[in-house]
Amino acid sequence: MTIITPDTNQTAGPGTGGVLLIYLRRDRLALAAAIFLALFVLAAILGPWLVGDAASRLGLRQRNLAPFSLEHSWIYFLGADTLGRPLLARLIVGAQSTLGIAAAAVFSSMLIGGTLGLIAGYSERWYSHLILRLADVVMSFPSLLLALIVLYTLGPSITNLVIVLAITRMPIYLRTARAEVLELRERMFVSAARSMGAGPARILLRHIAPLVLPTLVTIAAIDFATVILSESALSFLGLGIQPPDFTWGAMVANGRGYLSTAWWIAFWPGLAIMLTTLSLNILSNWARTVADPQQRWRLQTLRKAAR
Amino acid sequence: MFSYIGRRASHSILSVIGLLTLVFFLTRLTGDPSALYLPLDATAQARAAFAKLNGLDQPIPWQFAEYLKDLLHLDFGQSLRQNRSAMEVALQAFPETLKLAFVAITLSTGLAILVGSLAAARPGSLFDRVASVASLAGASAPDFWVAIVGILVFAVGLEILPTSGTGTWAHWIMPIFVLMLRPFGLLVQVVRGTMLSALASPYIKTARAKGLRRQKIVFGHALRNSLLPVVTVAGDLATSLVNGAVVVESIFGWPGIGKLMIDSIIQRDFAVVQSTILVTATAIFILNIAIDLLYAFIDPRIRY
Amino acid sequence: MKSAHESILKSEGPILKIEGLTVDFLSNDEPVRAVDNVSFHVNRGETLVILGESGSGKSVSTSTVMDLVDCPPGDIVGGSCLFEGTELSRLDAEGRRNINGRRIAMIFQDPLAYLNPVYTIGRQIAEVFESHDAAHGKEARANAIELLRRVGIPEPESRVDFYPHQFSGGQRQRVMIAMAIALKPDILIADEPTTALDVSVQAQILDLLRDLQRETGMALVMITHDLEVAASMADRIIVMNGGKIVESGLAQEVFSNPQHPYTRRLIAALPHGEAAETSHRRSTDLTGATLLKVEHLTKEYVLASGAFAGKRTFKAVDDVSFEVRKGETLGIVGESGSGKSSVARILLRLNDPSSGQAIFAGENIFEMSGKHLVAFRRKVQMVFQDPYGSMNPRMNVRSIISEPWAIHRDLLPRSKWKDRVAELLDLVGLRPEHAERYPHQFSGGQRQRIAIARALASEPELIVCDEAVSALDVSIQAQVIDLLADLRTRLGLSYIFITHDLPIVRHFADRILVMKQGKIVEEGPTSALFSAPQHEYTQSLLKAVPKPKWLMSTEAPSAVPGAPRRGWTRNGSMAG
Amino acid sequence: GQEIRIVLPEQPANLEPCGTIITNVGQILSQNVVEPLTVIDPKTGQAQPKLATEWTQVDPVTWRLKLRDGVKFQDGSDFNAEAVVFSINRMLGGKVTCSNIAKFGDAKLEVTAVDDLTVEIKSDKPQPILPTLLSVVMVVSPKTPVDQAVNDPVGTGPFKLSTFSPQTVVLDAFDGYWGQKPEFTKATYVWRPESSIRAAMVDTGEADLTPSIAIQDASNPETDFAYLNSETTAIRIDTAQPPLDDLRVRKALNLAIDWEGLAQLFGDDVKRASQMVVPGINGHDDALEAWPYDPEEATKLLEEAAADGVAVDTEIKLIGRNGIYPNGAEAMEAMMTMWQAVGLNVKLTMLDVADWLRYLQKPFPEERGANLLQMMHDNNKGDAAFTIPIFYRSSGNYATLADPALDKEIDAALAATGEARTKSFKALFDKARKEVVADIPMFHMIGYTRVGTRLDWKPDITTNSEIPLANIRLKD
Ligand SMILES: Nc1ncnc2c1ncn2[C@@H]1O[C@H](COP(=O)(O)OP(=O)(O)OP(=O)(O)O)[C@@H](O)[C@H]1O
Ligand SMILES: Nc1ncnc2c1ncn2[C@@H]1O[C@H](COP(=O)(O)OP(=O)(O)OP(=O)(O)O)[C@@H](O)[C@H]1O
Ligand SMILES: [Mg+2]
Ligand SMILES: [Mg+2]
Repeated sequence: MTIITPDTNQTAGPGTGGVLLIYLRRDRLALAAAIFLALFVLAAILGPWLVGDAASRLGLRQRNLAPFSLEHSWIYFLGADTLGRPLLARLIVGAQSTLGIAAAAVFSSMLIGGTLGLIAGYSERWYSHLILRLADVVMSFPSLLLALIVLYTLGPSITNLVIVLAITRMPIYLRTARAEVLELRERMFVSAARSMGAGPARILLRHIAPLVLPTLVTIAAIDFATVILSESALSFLGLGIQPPDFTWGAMVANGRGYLSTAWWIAFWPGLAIMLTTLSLNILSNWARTVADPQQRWRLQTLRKAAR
Repeated sequence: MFSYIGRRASHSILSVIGLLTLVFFLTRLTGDPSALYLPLDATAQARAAFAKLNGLDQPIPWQFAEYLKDLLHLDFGQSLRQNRSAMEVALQAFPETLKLAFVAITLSTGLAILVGSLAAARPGSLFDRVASVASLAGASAPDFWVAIVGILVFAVGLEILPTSGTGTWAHWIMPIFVLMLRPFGLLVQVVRGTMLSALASPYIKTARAKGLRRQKIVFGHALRNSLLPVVTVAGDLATSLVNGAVVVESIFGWPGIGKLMIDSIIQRDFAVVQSTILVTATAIFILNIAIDLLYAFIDPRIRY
Repeated sequence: MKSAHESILKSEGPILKIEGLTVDFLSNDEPVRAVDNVSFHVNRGETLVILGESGSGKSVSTSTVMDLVDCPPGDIVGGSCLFEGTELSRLDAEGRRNINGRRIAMIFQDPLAYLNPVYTIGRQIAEVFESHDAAHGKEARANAIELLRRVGIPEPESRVDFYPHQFSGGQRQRVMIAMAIALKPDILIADEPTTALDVSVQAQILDLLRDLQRETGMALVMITHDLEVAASMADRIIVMNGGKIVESGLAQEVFSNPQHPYTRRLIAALPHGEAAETSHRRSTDLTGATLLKVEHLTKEYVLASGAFAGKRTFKAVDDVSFEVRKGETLGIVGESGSGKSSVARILLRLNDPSSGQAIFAGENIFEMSGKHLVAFRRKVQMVFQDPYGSMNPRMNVRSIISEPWAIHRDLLPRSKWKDRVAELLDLVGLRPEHAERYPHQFSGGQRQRIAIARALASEPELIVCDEAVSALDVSIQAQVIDLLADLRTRLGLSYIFITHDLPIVRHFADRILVMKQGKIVEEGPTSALFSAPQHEYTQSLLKAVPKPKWLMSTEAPSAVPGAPRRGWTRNGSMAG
Repeated sequence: GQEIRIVLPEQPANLEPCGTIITNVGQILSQNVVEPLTVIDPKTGQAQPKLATEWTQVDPVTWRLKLRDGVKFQDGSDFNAEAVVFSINRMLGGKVTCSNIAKFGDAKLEVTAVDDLTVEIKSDKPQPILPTLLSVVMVVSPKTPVDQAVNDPVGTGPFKLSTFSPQTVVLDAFDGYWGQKPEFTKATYVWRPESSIRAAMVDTGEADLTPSIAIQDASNPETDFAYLNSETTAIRIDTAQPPLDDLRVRKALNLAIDWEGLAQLFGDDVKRASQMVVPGINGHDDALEAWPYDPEEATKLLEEAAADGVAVDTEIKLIGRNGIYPNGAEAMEAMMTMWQAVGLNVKLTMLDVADWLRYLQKPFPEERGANLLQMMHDNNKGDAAFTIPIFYRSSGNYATLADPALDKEIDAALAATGEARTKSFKALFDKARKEVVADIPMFHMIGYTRVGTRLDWKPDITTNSEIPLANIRLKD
């Protein structure tokens, strides 16, 4: 009776996945980003099968081969690295370890940091102070030193590498989550939920986390690049991924001495990192819009009334 | 308020002490420095003599007790490498880093707030897209890449800036630019995101109904409400810069604490490691207290 | 009956003229038509009252005048808004800015959400002066203080530096009003400006508005569901229903001779003064066991206005004791800012009391913890004074209403949630498809009803209703009250019913507490209290009756005690 | 006056004159601020006079030196026998960490002033190459503290230290210098780790000269000079660990490398190494041939070994050190790939210095397993005595061998002098290459230095340890 134009009943529309696809199609930049990421993930999965051992085959006589020449096979199209290995093949093969390590590190730091931040922001008990001071300690602990210590006590391994990266990146999520919670917990809907008997866990997860998450995801998307690059910095201690395995970060580091003479060695992996980060961010912006009921219309096909 | 600061300060001092203890014992797990200080072909006796000379032959708890005893006299130990008081070394490097970090963070936060707010004010517009993509590209580019290419272009190619070093204001441009990239990119995204939510709030309608100028609505009302995460992230970025901007410091020959810390870690110059951590940790703890106080200032609903 | 002044102004033609306004809200689904071909005008010095059902498009149509409907997702399908002959939609940003706030000002319906939480109210008011270059700095602040004084905020000099969350609901509403009238606009659009005000403060505010009209020839567009207020203010009335204007005309005519069935229903649904004594919805059985016993409750708020200011405290609740029995409705009325909401929040354990205790079913609420507390919270529910703020903006109505079931798993199996949500929505007069919408997509009254539906969902024993029906038009109000009364009879529910609406408490409450400045000044069964009020404040409350404008001479002050009444006025029992 | 600006790869941690064998300390101080008693002629490897003008071996354990007359320290005190005694005792005193002393091994020296300009040095064991060793003895003013390392050295060189800050070291010309006056009155040292930046600084004129730029940055024949530095790169084979204790496996390791291909990484000028010292060092054998590239032979050797029950498929750790020399990591990757190609199970780990050192020096880590260690040996002191014992004698700090017969041979060689000494060293290198195969010598390395166009100067084998400013002239 209060509605003027009756809402058409929810006829069997597309499912959640379908709706998301429609939303994705509406934002062309996000669509491009998604396709791009999908390609990278595909490369990560199929890469080794796709290029075989081309990525590790030495070609000492075609060191630093310039890109865009078709003299050699297509796989040399992006040029060759300092040992004459085809950059294209290495990009494809490197995708797996790069994306794997970065995703694991970023995701776990966001998860752990975010959770601790939610707790530290919401509760005023002793442990939230403890969490915060621990975060301060982690923040002031040089990551290189941490890496060294882990290296010496636990030995080099991918898991330890991810642990080091995750720990050093954690405080930013923790503190950001906490800052947002400090404000959100004063909102009335939190009081309302409490008055209904919702426990802290439910309030944090159901009411506060959805509002905190977009910011964390934004940070995480950029952190992807940071983590990839710092992974390569750690590999110089012996903690990072070791040859013959490699990551884009290691490729970039490898080419850093050649920026003036063979720019392509560091450029392509750098570009790959950049594009990944960019795509993730564009997608995270898109996801933010999807998740926000007040913004969602931007992705909808607004049906205007006939006039 | 003052009681809060007092409480925080005392907690922080405890944490710093804890941190130093942790660092003391953990660094000793990372190998014996004597091998690093003597030439590779030094004899075992020479190494033993070195260890004895520097007290490295004592059991670690005993070394720690000595360290604490010296701390009481404000003696932070001697640098093995530099033949100087470790604290002197740290304090000499720190201001250089601080200057750099301060300028870079202030500039990037200011710019990011401007750009991010404008982008959020017209989401989906050309400005929004360009600003996002450009800032993100900057943020995810490897910093040394930007630094070296910058030098090759502006110093070697165009000859309008010095390659590196310190001295004139021109020496600041490239280091600051490189340092700003990541904070700027991240902050633009954070500002944009939180501003989008803030701009959809009812109080923005009130502001519009009052006939406020658009800048005032965006930068006064919406911004203030989205400042918490921005301040936090900026603070965290500042922290990571205070901890040292290693790439920039080493490429541009900026005598900062980041490079110093890395060098002393690699060289196992323990006294310097501890002193630098003490200095930076103190700065970081103070910064974090300041940020927490800022929260209450930004949002009156937050009380401690 | 109009003053010469008014007629002169009127001859210049309408200052604001809306023609054929149609507004849709767009989404993936069919557009929601909020306003459908609405035309009205208002002249200088005139008061136009918009009455209408909750959700009928009153707020949206007036917001459109202020250019506050975001397009998209809003969509102005057609229509024009002429202000002094200028088409408003053609103005550029600067032109628009010059009109908003200075020439046309607006008072919003939900004051908490519409005040910026991070700025002191003084600053938010002063901003109006500053943005239109009317005053700056100290002067603007002095003006703000003066405005606060005029809208009846106590201690305005210190309160000017408070933040919105430190005010009571009615005080916030007055802050909104102060902000809107700051520059003495030519048109004031007031969207339910007095819902959170007690009758005496309401009278003061209405006087203020009338004075302004007299002084400056301000045109007033007032949205209200309070027919009494409408009558006391209106020159002309339009009635909206379902997005359309269903009736319009001079106030007296509409009231005395309503044409449209909806209008008739409205006027009929009003709880009549004496009639309330016989046709009331009070409980029949007043001998239930004591459910809640509050003893010596005191609440002091710490006021740390500046970072370095010393601690000051403010006693908002002062030694309050009362009892609620099973199956009874306890009405709490009182001055705006007297601590009613504070009591409610403390009882719900949302704020801690400074001292005192409250025994619920034999247990002290303030000492409960763990399982006991959860069980308590299941049994006691609250409907908040600011419904918008009390709902998570990221949740749709379905999740909001089903939240109690998600919290208390044994209440209802998940498979039944959907049907039960639809059922509850229907009970409060909303439709099942509303379940998929989000809070920001509703009107003020609709949100309030969602809040009530949520409170009912957990099948509580006690519901604390803080101004739960204040934003509802009389017909829906009656429907909701009937629902609540029915539940009380069938399930033995108890209510603490905080309101300013005297006819409603009289109709619904079994016993009444009257609060003033944090203290209970009077307490007693409803009939007794209404027939023989003891305390001076209670008496003044019952006396402050707005009366129809057409019965007043222009010079006469409002609220003359003992003035003649029509059948639909409130306190019939006050005669003589 | 003229100023010269030099950009170094690393900041000198300190300016203790007793640490001049550390590259970046030596490049600033050596010959500029402080001077040694003797200098090594880069071509012959023989000691030449500096502060000592002549020397005689009185008996196998005693040397007598004549000192230069008329030399003053920068603080005004006189250079004399007392100062030399002071300097040597300060080195040996054990109260300051003295890197240079390492060159003396565990020798015990006793120094006495015979007269004002004569000193006598006695040692516990014969020291046939003492004059060569004396090239690391930097003479400092007697006012230098004995028990404390310093950052403000005072010597007899043509420059005196002006400032030492975290950004720069500045030297000013010393008016009272005894020798030929340098053309520059001021020298400024700065440091940038990034080779391309250093090269760019010389390009833009911000600096005049930078030692050791990476090969890929040495792109301008006009300014960039290649010089054989004294470094020899190699892989040490841990002969104590199976399967590396099998000679065939060790030979196979040498044969499996595509040396020509690998050389691409280090530039056209590198010299393939067959032994651990560079030409010009006493004991270097020009005739000794390096291992060829012969993968078939390598495979065959491995097959033979396998047939004899040697577990050739054991995982072998290749331990690299980050930043050890330009393109060092790439070389390791390449070598690993090549070894894998002949069927060896080699795994690379790149470590930081401290961690790597644990594997380099005794005592070795307990459970190190089969390992190959990337290393670089720098002998610029003219004599193979600084090389052979540490690598091949069982007591040697880096040695994985324990062969008493070989130890004896080495001891004899060390005690010999003249022709005999040279011959026995050559024989030892020959044995190391052909019979022992405890290492995989790679290349004698090339350093690249960029020298600004206004300077008239060429780097040589000593550039890695010193840049004597007095030798640098301006082009006219
Ligand atoms: N953003 C929106 N999206 C979709 N529908 C909306 C939106 N805002 C309002 N509506 C709908 O438009 C209609 C008119 O709303 P409006 O706020 O004008 O009602 P109202 O007359 O002010 O009611 P009340 O007295 O309850 O405040 C309502 O049915 C409401 O649900
Ligand atoms: N957080 C706070 N800090 C300081 N003062 C407060 C705070 N909350 C409420 N007050 C003050 O306490 C008094 C009582 O507020 P409360 O909200 O209980 O009033 P109320 O009776 O509900 O009024 P209304 O009818 O206007 O909603 C008011 O004067 C208000 O200004
Ligand atoms: Mg409304
Ligand atoms: Mg209230």
